[in-house]
Amino acid sequence: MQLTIDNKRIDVAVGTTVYDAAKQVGVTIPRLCYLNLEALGIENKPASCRICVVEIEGRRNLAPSCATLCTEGMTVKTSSPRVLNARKTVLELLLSDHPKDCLICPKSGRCELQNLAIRMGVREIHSIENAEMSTYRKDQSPSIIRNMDKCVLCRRCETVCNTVQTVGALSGVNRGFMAVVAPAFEQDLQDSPCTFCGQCVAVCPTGALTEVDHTPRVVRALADPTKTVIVQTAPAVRAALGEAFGMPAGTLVTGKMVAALRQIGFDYVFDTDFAADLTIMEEGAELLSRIHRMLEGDSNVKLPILTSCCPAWVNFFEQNYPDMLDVPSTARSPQQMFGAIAKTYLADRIGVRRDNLIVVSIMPCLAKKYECRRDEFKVDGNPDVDYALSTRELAQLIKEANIDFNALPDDNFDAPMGESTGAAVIFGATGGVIEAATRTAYELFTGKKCRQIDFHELRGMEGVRTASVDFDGTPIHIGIAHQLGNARKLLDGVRAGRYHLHAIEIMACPGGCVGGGGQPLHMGNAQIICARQQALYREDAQKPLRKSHENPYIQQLYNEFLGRPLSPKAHHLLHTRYFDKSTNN
Amino acid sequence: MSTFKMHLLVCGGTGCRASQSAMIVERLREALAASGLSGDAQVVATGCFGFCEQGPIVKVMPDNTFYTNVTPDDAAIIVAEHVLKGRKVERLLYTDPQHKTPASDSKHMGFYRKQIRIALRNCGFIDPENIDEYIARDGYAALGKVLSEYTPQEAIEVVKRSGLRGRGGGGFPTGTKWDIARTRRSDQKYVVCNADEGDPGAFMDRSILEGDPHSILEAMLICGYCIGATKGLVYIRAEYPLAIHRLQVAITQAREYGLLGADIMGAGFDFDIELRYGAGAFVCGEETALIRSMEGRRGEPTVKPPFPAESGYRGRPTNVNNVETLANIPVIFLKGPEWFAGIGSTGSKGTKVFALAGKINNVGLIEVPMGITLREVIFEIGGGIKDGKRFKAVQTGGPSGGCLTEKHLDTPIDFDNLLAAGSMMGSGGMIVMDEDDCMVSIAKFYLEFTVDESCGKCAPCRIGNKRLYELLRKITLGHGEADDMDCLRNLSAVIKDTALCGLGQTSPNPVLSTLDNFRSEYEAHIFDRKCPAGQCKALKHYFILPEKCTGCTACARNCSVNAIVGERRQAHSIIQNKCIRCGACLEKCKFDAIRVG
Amino acid sequence: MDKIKSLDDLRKMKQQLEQQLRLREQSNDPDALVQIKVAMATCGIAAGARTVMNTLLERTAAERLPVVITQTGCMGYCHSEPTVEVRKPGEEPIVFGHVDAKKAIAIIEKYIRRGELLEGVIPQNYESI
Amino acid sequence: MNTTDHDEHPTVDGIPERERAELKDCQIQTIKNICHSFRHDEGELINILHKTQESFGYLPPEIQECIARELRIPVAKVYGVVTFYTFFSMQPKGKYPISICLGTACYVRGSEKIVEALKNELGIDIGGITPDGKFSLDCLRCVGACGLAPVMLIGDRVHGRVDPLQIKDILTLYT
Repeated sequence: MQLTIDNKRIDVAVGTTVYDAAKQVGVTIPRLCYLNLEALGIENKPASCRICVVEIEGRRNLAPSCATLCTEGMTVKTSSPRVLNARKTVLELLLSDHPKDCLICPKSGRCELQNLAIRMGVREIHSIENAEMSTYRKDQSPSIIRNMDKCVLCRRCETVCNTVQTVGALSGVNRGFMAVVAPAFEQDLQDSPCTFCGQCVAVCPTGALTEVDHTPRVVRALADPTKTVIVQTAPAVRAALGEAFGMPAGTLVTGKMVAALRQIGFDYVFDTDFAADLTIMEEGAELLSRIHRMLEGDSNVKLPILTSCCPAWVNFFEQNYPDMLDVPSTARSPQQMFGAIAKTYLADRIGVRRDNLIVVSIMPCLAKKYECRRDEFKVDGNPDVDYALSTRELAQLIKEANIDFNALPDDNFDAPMGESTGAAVIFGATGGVIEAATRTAYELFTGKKCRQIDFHELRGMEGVRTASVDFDGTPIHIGIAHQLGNARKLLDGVRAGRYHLHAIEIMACPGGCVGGGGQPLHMGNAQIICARQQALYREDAQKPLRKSHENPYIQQLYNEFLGRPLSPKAHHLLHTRYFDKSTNN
Repeated sequence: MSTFKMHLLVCGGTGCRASQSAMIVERLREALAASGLSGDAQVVATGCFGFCEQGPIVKVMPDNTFYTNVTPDDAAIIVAEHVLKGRKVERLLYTDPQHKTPASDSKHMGFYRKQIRIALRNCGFIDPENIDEYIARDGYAALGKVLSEYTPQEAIEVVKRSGLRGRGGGGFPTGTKWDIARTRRSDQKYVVCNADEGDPGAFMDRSILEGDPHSILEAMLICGYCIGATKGLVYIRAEYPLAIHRLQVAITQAREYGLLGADIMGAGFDFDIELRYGAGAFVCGEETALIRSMEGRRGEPTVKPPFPAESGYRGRPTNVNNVETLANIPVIFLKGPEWFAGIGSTGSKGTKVFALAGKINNVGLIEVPMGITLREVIFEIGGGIKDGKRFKAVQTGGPSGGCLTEKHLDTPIDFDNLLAAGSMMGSGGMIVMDEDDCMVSIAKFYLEFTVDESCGKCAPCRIGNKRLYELLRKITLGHGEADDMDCLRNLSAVIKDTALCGLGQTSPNPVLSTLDNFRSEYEAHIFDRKCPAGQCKALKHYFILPEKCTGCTACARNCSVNAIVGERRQAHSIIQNKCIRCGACLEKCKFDAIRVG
Repeated sequence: MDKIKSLDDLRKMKQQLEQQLRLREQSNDPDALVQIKVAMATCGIAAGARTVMNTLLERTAAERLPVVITQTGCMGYCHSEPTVEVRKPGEEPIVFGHVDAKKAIAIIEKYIRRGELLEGVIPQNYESI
Repeated sequence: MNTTDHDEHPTVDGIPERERAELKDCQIQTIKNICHSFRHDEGELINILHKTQESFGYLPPEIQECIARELRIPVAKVYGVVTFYTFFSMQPKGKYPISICLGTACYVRGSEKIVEALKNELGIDIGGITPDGKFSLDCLRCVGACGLAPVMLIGDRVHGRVDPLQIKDILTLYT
């Protein structure tokens, strides 16, 4: 159909919005609440901010271009004086109910509201002195800070929390001027069903939802001469950190990242990938033992086994599937395995007392901040992992340290806990953990060399995937889900007997950890997430060793310290248990 | 049984009393006594006849003779001629201005034809909890006619021909609305009756539901047949327990008679009706919000399109009509669309029910043909302004409407004229205001309402209305500044232009219409720091007239903030910036020396 | 009660019911019933219509008066609630406003029994179709 | 149910911080029955809340949680609905809840003065409850009795044409 936008004629397909049509003639209409989470197949389109309004001939009032479909012969003005005045007035209204502490706001510089104010040239806000602001109690959970004074009610977080993740921690509450998005009874997130997946933070346009910032405490520890500060970096970080320094999505910056961490002053720079290999040893052994028992006819065996690397997922099943607490693998996540080994084995080796050893992790994730605070992962109150920084915080720290990231030479991780195989690297992508487990489990199960290394049937972006891998005559059925909403679908399917699976991998975030809540914001852009995944698969392909059990330092760790997988010592340090956190109990 | 053969009714309304109707009563009684007729005719003072313009009024029963402009001196002649000799006093008879002939019988006076009850036809006439009385008054006959004589399409044609427009506020043609819902394909469609009457000061729908619930059920059945729906839902305010009760009774009775359920009247048409309750949210009168509320969710409106006719309750085509709209439907089929279209004005057919309230003598529910003037409604039917005060404005359309003033008194009331005058029909509340009402405060009152009732979804309504309210509040507190009026105007225009739903798009109307019609009042508040109506407490000034003050010190002793100074036996004065305007001094002064300005 | 199965059923029923009502409403028999309607909408009830209703019922029963008392909806005279309409056989209906228990008794004693009007009669000001 | 300690611990945003009272088994059963009568349909949430409030007088957190469990929906959603509609209350009401109509008709006939008089007389604000739990004070929009303006409701009883000077006398009717 044909229409006219700003005096330009254009043909568009039926079903095109005015916003998209305008884009086709080179006009980008400013907007705020709208967010297309195409990677998640979800559109947040409340049409409520009213910034993207345009004038349509014959229409009484202005139309929100994001939610108005083109019609034949439509005449649209995107920037008439009437539109400009309305847009600016509405923006001023939003600003009149927004704190003006932009200087110290965690979102400063990346805030969509601030960007709009700059774009629209707002220099003063025409509203009366002492205009009332809607203010709410601050809520600081271990992972996420809610400062709802800065909420613009775009509802993106509510959509993500309910529609994408089906967590249901957040809902629109109250009415009118005091309307806001909050947990039930405006309770703290910690008391709500929140899993700390951080996807709400990842889509928040303003400083209303931000992560708890641990960088000042890390810097303080680094400055303390009595402390030995070591750092571990999760696989997904290296695939996204470059974006914070202007590099295209999917640029691998492993070497630069190590160099930067060393320059910041960490005493040892290690890799969470090492612990990922360790995870495969333990989880793989657990999987095999359960499969063996099943094949021997043990009817009590819990299958499918569920991965337990993702702390948001762990929170999710503790909340929603209390009847299935003995189903997931008891293996701790790589972050926590790393911490446990660092504060025992490594501390011994380098001769540092536990309480003088500070373990920092760099994670694509906000739930990791919560995970490292869990009581199970403390010894006499001293946590195995002291601080978990997000990828965004690391980028901030690098900038603060005045490091020219792009010019850094590549550096290598320290031994022994910096060595890893390709299997560990792909932990950061959905399907990666199960693929890594398959590579090792196949060889341990069959006793044969696994010729196939790349299991393409386990990769991809589909929310719920199943595949069968032939373990030399024994078909092993595998399920994969990413995003908690898909996890719920898969789990409910298993419960209802629609799926018969041996092993399931679940990651809370879109695309796996690469799309984590602590990463540079992807805003639902599927291309960014896929590019990060591809970067991880590239690094995997380049590694000389690509199966976890082949990691020589892992072998050494078992020989010198742990004995064998699932040994009592391994159980003590590398496994955990789960709690019923449902509201039913 | 009667001992009196004749009754002389004398209007005892405020207007007539002001023109000596009490004296007329007295003189009539004297005259009757003098003629020895005290036992034959009785003189009674009545409530207002609502015809104050021609008052005082005397009506003689049983022959319904209607005398206007009666003076106490006329009492003797009325008794001598009419009561004694049975001859009407021609001179005092009401003269119809159109026909210039005296009307002897009040039934033939234009005034009594001003109100015609269609939607309210059974209210106050039948027992609403008895379906038999409804049936005796042709109840469910329209349904029977439609089911046996019309195809859905033909029936919708009838509604279209009647010219009926939605009475809920928007004025959308009802037949067209039905047709849209009819043409949608779906496994299930819904008929929804919007009984979430929320305009403060409007109670038409409540009265219909309480007085004639079956008419709504019948209309929903007809609508269901027309659009192809088998389920009806009434969304009703929880604040209306009696209406809910009567609807429940009516539904039960209709089911017992087989008028709801399967195969109604053997026509193979199934239909049933359930109730859904509102829970105190004005915005749920907006149809998309209403639908979300019926689904058990927060009543936040959604962008249209899609319209409910395409995707409504549970994603199915849904036709939403207001109570009063539905109440007209059975009559249209019984009396014919042409009859209905013969009532009213060019663009607005039929009648409209108004809830007259505020500073008016005859607060009440009236139903008048579209096209009647405000003057007729307020001064004739409504009996004029209470306590003989001066008419200032009438607010129509509730929080979405505006204030109409003296210059609009002769404008015929219909959808289009009210819109052109900066107000709207709304659901039919009419609040009359007199000289004591401050129009800035009235605008503030409505904005406070909107701020309270805004759902908070879209920014212009959530924040913009709050800012409008704050500006108005600032003005009524006497802190107004020169450009506040421009600010109000711009903000109002933008909110109208950008708000998501009907609530926000109309919420600035009370501001704009008072700015247009009472600009001088705003100016008085802002520039002179005065409230001409004397309503804004912050702008009241108490002062002492030195010539009247005796220096008794009563005021000073009773001033809680020591704002009054002066020597004993000398004139006192009030320190304005200390005064908290409590009014205590005014009460205590025995010498009428304290004034408020 | 039987179900109404067709338009014919409805028409028959209507005729029957109408006759019953007409008997009640338009009989010229001086001994026929007096009809009393009490407006029982929210306004009316709030203003005390229930008390009025009860008083009327009690008093007319006690005195065995030939009276039918029914409730009805809002008559529109909100300014004068509670309102009561009395229709004596063959006469125009009269609406009384601001009725309380005392006035209800007065209506029976003065108007119904003796045809004497009370102060504050409300002039009916509309036509109903 | 614990209704005494909420007065002592008000928090910043007005939601009383209190010991989460445990529901008694019979109370849980009442809620279950209500949910059951609506087929556990989340589309009937508002009807369910109406019925529950009818039974319990108000909707404290533990009741909302129970309803959420029964309907298998997030409690945040229930809370979102409860806070949207003014008819639902999370505070217990007084023995005699007083509601003053602030509709236009009542407003122009002076309902604001009634509010002031009641506030003074009872020593509580709108939304408050007297220390003895006897009266609570709220506003509402139009009960549709505009002919009697200004109007106030005490319990189910409508008081029309209220004069601020009568407040004291009216309140003494409720002892």
